[in-house]
Amino acid sequence: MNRLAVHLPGLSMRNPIMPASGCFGFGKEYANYFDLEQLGAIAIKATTAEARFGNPTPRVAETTAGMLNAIGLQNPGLESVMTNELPWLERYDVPIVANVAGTEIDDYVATTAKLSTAKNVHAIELNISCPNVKQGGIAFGTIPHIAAELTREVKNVSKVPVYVKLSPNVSDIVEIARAVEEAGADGLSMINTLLGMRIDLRKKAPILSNGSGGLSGPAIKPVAIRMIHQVSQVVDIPIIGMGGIQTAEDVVEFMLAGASAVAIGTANFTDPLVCPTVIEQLPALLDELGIEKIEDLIGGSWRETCNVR
Amino acid sequence: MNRLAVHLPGLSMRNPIMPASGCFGFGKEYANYFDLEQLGAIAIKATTAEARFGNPTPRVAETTAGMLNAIGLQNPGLESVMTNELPWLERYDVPIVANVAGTEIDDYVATTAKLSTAKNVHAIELNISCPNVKQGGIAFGTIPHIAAELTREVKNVSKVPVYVKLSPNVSDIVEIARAVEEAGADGLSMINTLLGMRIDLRKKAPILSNGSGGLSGPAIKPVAIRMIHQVSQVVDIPIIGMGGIQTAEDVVEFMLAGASAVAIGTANFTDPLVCPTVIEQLPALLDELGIEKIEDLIGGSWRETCNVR
Amino acid sequence: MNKGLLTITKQRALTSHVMEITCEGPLTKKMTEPGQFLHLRIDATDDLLLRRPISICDVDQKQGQVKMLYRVEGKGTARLAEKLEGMDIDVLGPLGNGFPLEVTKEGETALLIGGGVGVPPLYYLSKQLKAKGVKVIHILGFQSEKDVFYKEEFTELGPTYVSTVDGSHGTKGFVTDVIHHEGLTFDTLYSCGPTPMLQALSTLYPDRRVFLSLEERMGCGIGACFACVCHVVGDETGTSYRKVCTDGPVFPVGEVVL
Amino acid sequence: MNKGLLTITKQRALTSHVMEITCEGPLTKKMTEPGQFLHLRIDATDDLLLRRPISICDVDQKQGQVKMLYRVEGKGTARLAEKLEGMDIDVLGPLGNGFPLEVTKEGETALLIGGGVGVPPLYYLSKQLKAKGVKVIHILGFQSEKDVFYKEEFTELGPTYVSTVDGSHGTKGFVTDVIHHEGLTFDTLYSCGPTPMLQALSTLYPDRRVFLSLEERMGCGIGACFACVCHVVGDETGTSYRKVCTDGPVFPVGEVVL
Ligand SMILES: Cc1cc2nc3c(=O)[nH]c(=O)nc-3n(C[C@H](O)[C@H](O)[C@H](O)COP(=O)(O)OP(=O)(O)OC[C@H]3O[C@@H](n4cnc5c(N)ncnc54)[C@H](O)[C@@H]3O)c2cc1C
Ligand SMILES: Cc1cc2nc3c(=O)[nH]c(=O)nc-3n(C[C@H](O)[C@H](O)[C@H](O)COP(=O)(O)OP(=O)(O)OC[C@H]3O[C@@H](n4cnc5c(N)ncnc54)[C@H](O)[C@@H]3O)c2cc1C
Ligand SMILES: Cc1cc2nc3c(=O)[nH]c(=O)nc-3n(C[C@H](O)[C@H](O)[C@H](O)COP(=O)(O)O)c2cc1C
Ligand SMILES: Cc1cc2nc3c(=O)[nH]c(=O)nc-3n(C[C@H](O)[C@H](O)[C@H](O)COP(=O)(O)O)c2cc1C
Ligand code: FES
Ligand code: FES
Repeated sequence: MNRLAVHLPGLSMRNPIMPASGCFGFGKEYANYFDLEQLGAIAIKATTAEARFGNPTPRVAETTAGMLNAIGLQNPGLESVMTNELPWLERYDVPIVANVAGTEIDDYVATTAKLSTAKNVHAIELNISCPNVKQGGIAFGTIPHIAAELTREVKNVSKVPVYVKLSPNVSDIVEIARAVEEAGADGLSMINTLLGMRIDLRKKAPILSNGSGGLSGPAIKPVAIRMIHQVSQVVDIPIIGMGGIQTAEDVVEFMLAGASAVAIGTANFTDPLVCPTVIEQLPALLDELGIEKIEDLIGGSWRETCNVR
Repeated sequence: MNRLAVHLPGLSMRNPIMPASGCFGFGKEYANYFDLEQLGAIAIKATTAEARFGNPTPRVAETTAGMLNAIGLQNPGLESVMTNELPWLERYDVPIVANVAGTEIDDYVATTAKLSTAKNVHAIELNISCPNVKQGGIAFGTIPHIAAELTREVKNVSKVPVYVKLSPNVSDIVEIARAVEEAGADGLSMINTLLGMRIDLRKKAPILSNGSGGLSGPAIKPVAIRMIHQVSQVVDIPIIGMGGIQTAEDVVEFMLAGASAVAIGTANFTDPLVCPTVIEQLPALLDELGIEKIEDLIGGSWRETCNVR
Repeated sequence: MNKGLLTITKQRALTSHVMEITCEGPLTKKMTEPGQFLHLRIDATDDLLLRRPISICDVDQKQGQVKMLYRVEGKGTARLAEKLEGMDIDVLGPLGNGFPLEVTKEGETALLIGGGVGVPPLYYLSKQLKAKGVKVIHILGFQSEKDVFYKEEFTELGPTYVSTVDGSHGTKGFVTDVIHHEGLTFDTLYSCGPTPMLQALSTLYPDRRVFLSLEERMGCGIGACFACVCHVVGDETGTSYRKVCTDGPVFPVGEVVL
Repeated sequence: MNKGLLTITKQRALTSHVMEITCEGPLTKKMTEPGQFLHLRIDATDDLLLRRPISICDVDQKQGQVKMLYRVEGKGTARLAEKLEGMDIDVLGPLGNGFPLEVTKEGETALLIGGGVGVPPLYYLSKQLKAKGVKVIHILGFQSEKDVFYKEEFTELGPTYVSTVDGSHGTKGFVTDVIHHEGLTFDTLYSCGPTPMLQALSTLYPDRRVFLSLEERMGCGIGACFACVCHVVGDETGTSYRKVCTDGPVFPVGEVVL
């Protein structure tokens, strides 16, 4: 028995750890640091229908216990991901979660239709934090019926399960989660970054040339834990948890909150070996906590009949 | 000329620094550490119509670069604040910002009607992050028309200017800010805490007995800066900025974002002398940045005709 | 203003998890009351935002030195354990109300009961009681033999009994088992330790001269934030309270709800 | 896998703001290419999350030592400046593509132009060029006399000119003023410094053998996060890019948009 294994729609993972989208490129760089086959899955960088350059630099800024990014979804575009990036990843026996972004529903649909046919893509992750051009730039993920419509259309064409990645910048995360579940989402990813800004005192202007950016890292962990705790109790689909994870303890905290698997983002920049290190540390921590199989942790902070108490 | 002076409705402040509500009690404890007359103003602990005990303990938990609190608005109630706390503070020549909380609009109205008659209360700060009992516990501050109604009713009875303290846990902070401005708010305070949670791995339950709590401290600073930057550009009323301030540099960053004064919360626990220390450090920092009067900083990161560039 | 820097002069491990740290600095002059605590800013980085409350274990007024014993529990105490001699720690304190000495007269017997890291503050208390001519008896409760510390130090001051949960040292069981076993009596009982222990003592001696030191998660440590409150026994309004940081940490038995 | 610990063996101030740090460790063996950089995790606390990129200034392969010079700029470099001998730093590197040595033949002349903290990587470059029989000339640009560092070190390798913005040392003005003033010529020009300086050199010598080292805020430092990209000159699609961390930091003139 593999006590670290977790099972989610489309994703049979040897352990609950995957690098988070946008923080691991398409895997090549980190392959110089460790064997990617150690990972439970890999969430690749957001792919859009066309190649994108993204925002002007500076694109990142540090904050206390966090960072801001405004990369602007730079990526080589659907064609190149299909012909270059995904085939390269086939050398590893590890399921790929393909993150999809766009500015209109049709973008998402077109990209998903194709990406979901790739041999090693086992799940689609919809990045609904992108600005919706038809709605004047309001993010898809902040309006329940639009998030639902997007989910429904994408589900119609996807060959693999669809995870919807929720934006935390909302008044009521439960409302959005329920809307996308009802629209057919197979799972949720949460959370994407919080919107933040830093200002350069000397230039008297925001540090990021985009002005604001997405806040990630340990600073946001309590917000992620709270939202996962809330949402996991009211939806029946599994959650991939993320937001500030750095250690095996953090992984357990996310799973107790209600996550079925986790993604590690920013911490890869601090330590390129963070994913294999966390995976290695998990068994000893489970022993210490008296947990046999890691799946027994899921929702342990609220599940009445939880077999871990 | 006092180069640190700032002028807001009801508040003529000798400097832009006030301790934040709930983080300074009613001043007595910190008076053992420094002369409160050094402060620009004091925001006292939230007052409710009746005395409240608040939530069971544990009420605080540490997070990376932040803390969670679920005090539950413990306070001695309106009567006691009027007869004990405010008169004690009269010995200091410093304007008091009286923070008001409640569970129904009538609570806020009754409390404001009385508190705003106190000699040293120069402004009311409406804490609209409280759960609204009539709306099934949804916070007043997350629904624009309810926030506006509350503001309007309170403005009707208040003898002093009313600042509305916005909750950051919303999809669109600008919408709420506009709604309360239209309803007559004289100023805004932002931001209150983000909702967060931490889970104890050994107990397999949230650390706070209330489950979730409010996240404050440097972790949330980028969110506060972003929201103030957004809101200050679209409203005509001044903003008291807060969220993770610890240093004179932080104060300048908030003012460049668009705040006209600031409040310091959590940092008082780390260092009871943080307010006087920051006040003392401001002039040298202004010199370094080539700023004559601190008011010249307000909105400096976006104001076109800003005289600080 | 009880705020200042203490300089670490020595740090050593007493067990695999408990450290003894010795510091010096002018603030020690104020540390005269046993049972008070210090609120430590472990270091100046922003990821540890809150101070940590640690009891005063012993003060040498001549040398201007204070000792604290602490268990390496989480992030803060782990980082404290890495500090080296010569480094400074930013301290608030002494804070709170300690154990009352005056209630126990010369010639009377005081029973001091500590559990785990509740043991340290009793040491300074015992020294002061003994100096005053009070007969001191100690019961120290630990999990297991390997967790026992300061047994010799207490034994030098008076009879000292140890209980361990697993029976690997002294009496098997809890501190209350020692009381019964040994038939110990007292004029005043002073105790510090986990809440279940304090509850057991309250149940045994609801009407005796008993003082209990409480623990609660703290924010400010000085009475401003209302993080550390407890209910008052017999309060009908439900709104009466005591703050552990300023009204306590020591309370007479029966005053606050445990 | 270019990751490991370096141990600090020495740290000293060169000016009021610039520090020289010397470290040793097995990783130094790989540090053979001038112009590469190290990505430093200043310390293990969570409030500094990102690594800091600092150029390799000199390597002593016999001693297994590497030197870096850095300006105390913000939180991270300030904390680095507090580190003591014997402490370890977690390092990724050497990273990136450095200055090409092979393009400059024995007997040719190389002009090395550095501005501020762009000066350090040119030192290791100059040593290697000189060892190869290339004639090296240096121009170092600073704000003011008090900011000048490493003038003697460079002078030992070849003629060294200094410019200061305020004229308090060497030529008043910019490094380009020195070129004109002294009528300097070269076969290869290598430069590192602020973007306006690199832009001025690109404009002067668009078609010459010129190599420029760029600076950009970084996340990963290894090519995965797309924080540090720049546009490619003449790219019509607008989507071509180079990453400063892996394609650079050194680029031939005219390759990327400055
Ligand atoms: C009045 C008082 C006196 C104390 N005296 C001692 C002593 O002499 N020796 C000793 O070993 N311990 C003592 N404690 C407990 C000690 O404060 C905690 O063990 C310590 O704060 C844990 O910090 P950490 O960073 O290692 O743990 P973490 O779990 O990382 O701490 C996170 C947060 O929780 C708080 N916290 C965690 N556990 C406790 C606890 N048991 N009590 C209060 N706050 C807690 C921390 O202060 C911090 O704010 C005392 C507590 C109080 C209230
Ligand atoms: C390839 C490369 C080589 C460098 N070599 C040197 C060198 O040899 N000596 C030296 O003094 N400096 C060098 N720098 C600049 C150095 O990285 C920054 O001065 C340093 O990161 C500032 O960190 P801080 O924490 O002190 O400042 P903060 O402003 O607190 O840093 C906040 C964040 O911004 C980033 N940042 C701030 N300024 C810069 C900058 N100018 N360039 C890149 N990132 C920045 C930091 O890395 C950090 O992520 C180099 C930069 C690059 C990209
Ligand atoms: C540099 C960077 C780029 C990111 N790019 C993407 C992206 O392309 N698509 C996406 O859904 N999320 C993206 N994210 C968000 C992360 O996947 C993750 O949800 C978030 O950073 C929180 O996790 P962390 O705190 O572990 O980083 C990005 C985050 C960072 C820091
Ligand atoms: C312990 C604690 C109690 C608080 N109580 C109140 C309160 O009673 N009323 C209120 O409006 N805000 C309250 N706040 C929020 C603060 O006033 C402030 O808005 C927030 O903490 C962000 O600032 P900071 O990061 O500087 O703490 C409280 C915060 C803390 C940490
Ligand atoms: S810790 Fe703040 S009131 Fe006790
Ligand atoms: S810093 Fe991440 S790609 Fe260059």
